[in-house]
Amino acid sequence: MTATPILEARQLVKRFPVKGGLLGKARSWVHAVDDVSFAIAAGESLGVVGESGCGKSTTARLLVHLLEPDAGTILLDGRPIGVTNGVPLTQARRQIQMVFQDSFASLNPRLTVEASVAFGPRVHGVSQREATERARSLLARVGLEPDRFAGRYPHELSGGQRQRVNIARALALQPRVVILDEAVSALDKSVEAQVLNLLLDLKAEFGLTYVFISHDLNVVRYMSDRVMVMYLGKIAELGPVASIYDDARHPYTRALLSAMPSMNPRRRTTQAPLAGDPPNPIDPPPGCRFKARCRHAEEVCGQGDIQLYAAGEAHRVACLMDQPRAGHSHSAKAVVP
Amino acid sequence: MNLTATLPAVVPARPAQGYWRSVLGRLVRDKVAMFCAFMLLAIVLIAIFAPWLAPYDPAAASMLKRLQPIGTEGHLLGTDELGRDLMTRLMYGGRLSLVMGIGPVVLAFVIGSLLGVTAGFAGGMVNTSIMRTVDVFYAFPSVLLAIAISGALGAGLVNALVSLTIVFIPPIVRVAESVTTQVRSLDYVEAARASGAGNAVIIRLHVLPNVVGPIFVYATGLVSVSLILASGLSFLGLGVKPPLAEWGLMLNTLRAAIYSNPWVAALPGLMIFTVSICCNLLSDGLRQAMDVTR
Amino acid sequence: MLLYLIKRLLYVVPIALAVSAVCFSLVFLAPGDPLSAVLPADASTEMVEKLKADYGFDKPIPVQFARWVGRAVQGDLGTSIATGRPVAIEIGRAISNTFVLAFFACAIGFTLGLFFGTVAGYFQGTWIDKLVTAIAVAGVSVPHYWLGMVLVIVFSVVLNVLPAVGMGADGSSQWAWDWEHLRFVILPAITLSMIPTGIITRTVRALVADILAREFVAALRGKGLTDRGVFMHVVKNAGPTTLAVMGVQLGYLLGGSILVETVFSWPGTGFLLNTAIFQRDVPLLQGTILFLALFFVALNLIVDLLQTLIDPRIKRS
Amino acid sequence: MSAAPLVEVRDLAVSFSRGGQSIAAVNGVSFDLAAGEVMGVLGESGSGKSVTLRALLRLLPEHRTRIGGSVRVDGHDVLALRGRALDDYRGAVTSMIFQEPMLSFDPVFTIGRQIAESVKRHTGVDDKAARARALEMLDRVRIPSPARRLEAYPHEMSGGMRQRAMIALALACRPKLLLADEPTTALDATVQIQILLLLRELQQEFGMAVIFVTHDVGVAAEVSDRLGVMYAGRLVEIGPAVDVIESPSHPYTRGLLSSIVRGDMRGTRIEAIPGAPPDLAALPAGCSFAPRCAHVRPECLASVPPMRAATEDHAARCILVGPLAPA
Repeated sequence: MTATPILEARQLVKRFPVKGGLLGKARSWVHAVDDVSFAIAAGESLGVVGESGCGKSTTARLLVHLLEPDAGTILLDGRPIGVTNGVPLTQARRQIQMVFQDSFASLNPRLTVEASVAFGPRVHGVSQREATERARSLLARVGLEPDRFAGRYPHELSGGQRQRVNIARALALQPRVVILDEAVSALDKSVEAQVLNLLLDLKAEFGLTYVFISHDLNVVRYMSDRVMVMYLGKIAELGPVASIYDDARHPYTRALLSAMPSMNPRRRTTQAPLAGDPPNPIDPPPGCRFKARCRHAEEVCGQGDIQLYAAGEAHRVACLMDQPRAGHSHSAKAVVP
Repeated sequence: MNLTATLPAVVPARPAQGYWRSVLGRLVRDKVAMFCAFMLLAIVLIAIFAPWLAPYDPAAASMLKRLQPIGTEGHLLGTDELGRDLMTRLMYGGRLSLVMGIGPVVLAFVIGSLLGVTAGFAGGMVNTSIMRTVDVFYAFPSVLLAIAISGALGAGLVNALVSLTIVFIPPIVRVAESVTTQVRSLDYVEAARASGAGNAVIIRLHVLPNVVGPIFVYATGLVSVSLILASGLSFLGLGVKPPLAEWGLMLNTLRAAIYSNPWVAALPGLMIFTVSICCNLLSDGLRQAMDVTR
Repeated sequence: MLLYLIKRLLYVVPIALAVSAVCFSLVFLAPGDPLSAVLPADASTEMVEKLKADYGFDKPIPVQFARWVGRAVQGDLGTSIATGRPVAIEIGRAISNTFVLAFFACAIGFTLGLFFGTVAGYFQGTWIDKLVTAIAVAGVSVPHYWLGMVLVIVFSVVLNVLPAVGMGADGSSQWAWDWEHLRFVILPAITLSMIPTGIITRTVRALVADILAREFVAALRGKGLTDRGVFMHVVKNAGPTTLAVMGVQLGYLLGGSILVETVFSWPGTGFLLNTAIFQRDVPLLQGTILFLALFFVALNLIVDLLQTLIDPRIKRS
Repeated sequence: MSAAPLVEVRDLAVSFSRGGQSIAAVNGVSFDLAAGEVMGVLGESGSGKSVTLRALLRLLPEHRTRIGGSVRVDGHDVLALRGRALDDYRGAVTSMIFQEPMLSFDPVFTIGRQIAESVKRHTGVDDKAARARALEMLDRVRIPSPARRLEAYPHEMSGGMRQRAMIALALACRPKLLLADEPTTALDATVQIQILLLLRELQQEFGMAVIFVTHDVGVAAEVSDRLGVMYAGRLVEIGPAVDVIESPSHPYTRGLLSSIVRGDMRGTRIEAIPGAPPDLAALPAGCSFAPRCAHVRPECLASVPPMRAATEDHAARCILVGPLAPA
């Protein structure tokens, strides 16, 4: 990419202590996000997929600065956030907003819908009248007629309606980037479809950039321009949506894709691509995180850090099989793109 | 697809209303709670207006009319060991008993919430130091702690208030801390933080309104304990001093009379029991009314 | 598991020290200077000097505290002003009587509480539940010292079937397991059992109702377990919490029996405390409270350890 | 089908009372299921699919629920069973696996004990034989090192392993009917497919009938021979899974299938169903989908349309279906 990315993560690391030692000292660490770097161009949608424990939600929280990374930097328009000479944190927060999975937990039960949406602008110094006005027009925009819904409390709305409020709330600050963390996962399919349509409309209308996090590969494919596949805190593969879905290189991505139900009773899945569950990211061994479940794993996979390697234009894979001269028996077949 | 077409077909029938108003709405439909609230209100009013309502002077003793039984003419509820009218003293006694019962809980609610919310919101070292201190007081059975402090301080209204307040702070801190810790990690607080809101705004708008309810309900449940303990201190001679009228103290001084006039001697305790059970039932009703999941 | 045990044991040390500090500071809460608080009014000059030296009131407070703790560890809790006997001996005499009373009160309270609570939990929402809940609310709302008086009025004054005060016919303070002594313990034990009955009923009711509403109970029924089979699961799940509540209640009974012991003139630690308060006998007050509080700390430790033993979720993690 | 079906559900109706209101969760569901057949039930939240399933095992809270209609499973009049007879039916004739395996095991008993308990209850064998059976079942569901897992507590296993153990428990007494309530919804994608394949394999091996409730069309397509679609407490369509998915007859089924993103749909709009499902406390008199239906006619609002056959074994509850449909 030649243009400066709107949002960029450089070598993000986040670890959580597992309590249990004497005097409450951490004995081991959950490596939630481990050396993750990626960049998002303005107007783009980056899809993030992965199973539980892969670090996709932690990444989201790092991007909106709800968590502080243990190492690494996040850049907005090429300038680091929250450091001297960088973008001030409040500025960054206005520009990067987030929609959470649990539509109920993410609304204050003691505030009306309108107050919740108006809260952000109020914090940033917009007058009460203007903030309310903005809230009402946004509620109307997400399909909730303000005269009927503005004065309601969250428990008086359905799940789909609450998620619309959350979207309005995120948009109230007129952000440029919206992080959608499993934002439609808890909704019924027919409601999910309505909300996905709404999200695409809003993106076009406000020129938004999306980070769309989901475990549903179909939805990610529909929503994203590029897709990032994560496994146990690391990026497994990153590339344009078409090449990820049609030409997946990482064995984990291929497993994920072939684990999708067929949707066709005449052509049912006959073999599970992987055995067992994804392990916990507690003190993972060195080398490729996926090697314990990978059928191509060789001794060399357990040595050193596996870096992302270019497997095509804008397509990066963290697998030795795609790296020439990496020492894996399949490496020989890999070609320099 | 047209966006207005996505408007849901079904909207809840009831109009939008504030949380506390809906709680009140549910509470007034609870017959038991309303009866208790009425009883308490009556007792409080009688205590407040005792000087105008009581038939006699609470200190007017009469050696001739000592320990009259219930139903005596002129003394409907009998007289005490000094011949003072019992109904009068029960009315006046409510003043001190209620103050000693409710006062410590109110004080502990304010101080305990402050400490607990601070501990829960700040976390880390602040949390550890507050909560470990609270643990020490938890190592005493509550009655014992009240008696230890009162016993050392000596008798007196203020001393009793102080010792009871100290007893009720730790449990309120614990509740406040745990509720705050829960609320702090909820998505809407995170969302507010992600909007760039500072701690002060988050506490005022997002934390306090959501933690005050549970702490308050818990505190209302302590009123009955406080009432019993306060009167208990007076009963032991650690609360107010004679000749003041206070139900626990009256119970103590009348105790000597249980052989000659047993039922009169039991009356002050009946008052404590009535107030205490009403407080408990009202607190239970409030807890149920606040449960939005129902 | 082992690590947890060690942690739990180590945690008792600072708590015990802090509890001692609170008890120690009671001397300074008392009005007047601390020396007068630990001295009888008619103390001779030698005695004043001796106590001064013993307590070291001229030394800084931390040193005083250290010496006080040092003596307490050796079993020396000072001398009672009222009786002139060592506080430790006074406590030793009284504590066994308090244990007897607490034993009976627990027996009554725990049995009723467990029974009522389980029944109400199983029949949640029915009239049985409402009745039991009413009993429980009454149990926690009743001023037990007053209930004691009412029981005395009914059974001693009006019916004259049970003794009103004391723990033996001849005013003795020596317990024996015979009817003569049992008669004396009935009323105070019932009185003291009211609060644990109420609290355990409430706790167990909530626990049982909560467990019965859990998905795994549906799964147990779904595999054809009989009601008795399901009940076994409910018991094991409710066990740890119930045990903890019972432990705390036992501690409260020991520490909170002062009012009931006063009403019934039961010669236990509560009665001792009452004496200490009235005679302004601060060493006795301090010593008794320290003893009871440390006992409560130990009790909590035991309950915690027992809980770990019966709950596999803690045991294996 | 010539032989008597294993399961015969007729006009099943379930309502709950809540806060003075009556919630009509299931409103007249009828279907048959042959021995060894797998039926998928597809529906969104509040469609009554899970309630129907629980009614078949009588797991709904007795005092708050009213159940009408009839349910016959393998000759048992399920709704009339009482006491011991009900306990004998549960787990032996019909058993169930649940959505959240962590919540459906008792946390303080070992997995082995919980399986053995069921075996002992229904076969009356001794402890040792029951444990042997439990071990055999853990092996059958391919849990690695089953002997060690017998002694494990639920929290010590991963989600996929727990669901395998739940299947072992459910099949330990060789039931004729297995009820599956969204058993893969809480699992990760790569684990979900393992469990689906395992279920399919064990179904063939044990020859039991299965009713598989899910909200996920893909999952339903993987396991079902026949497929039922539920909406607002009614079965609105039922037929061979291939037919229902490839040529849906009910407007709701069509809407549901078109709102699901699949394959490469980028750049096209999803055809979502407008609106939301009706309030179960105040169902409309006619077709409950009518308020959201693009083809609604006055007749739809008057009364609930009957099931109409589209083909021999494919029917839908819509007046526009079948040869007699108004033009």
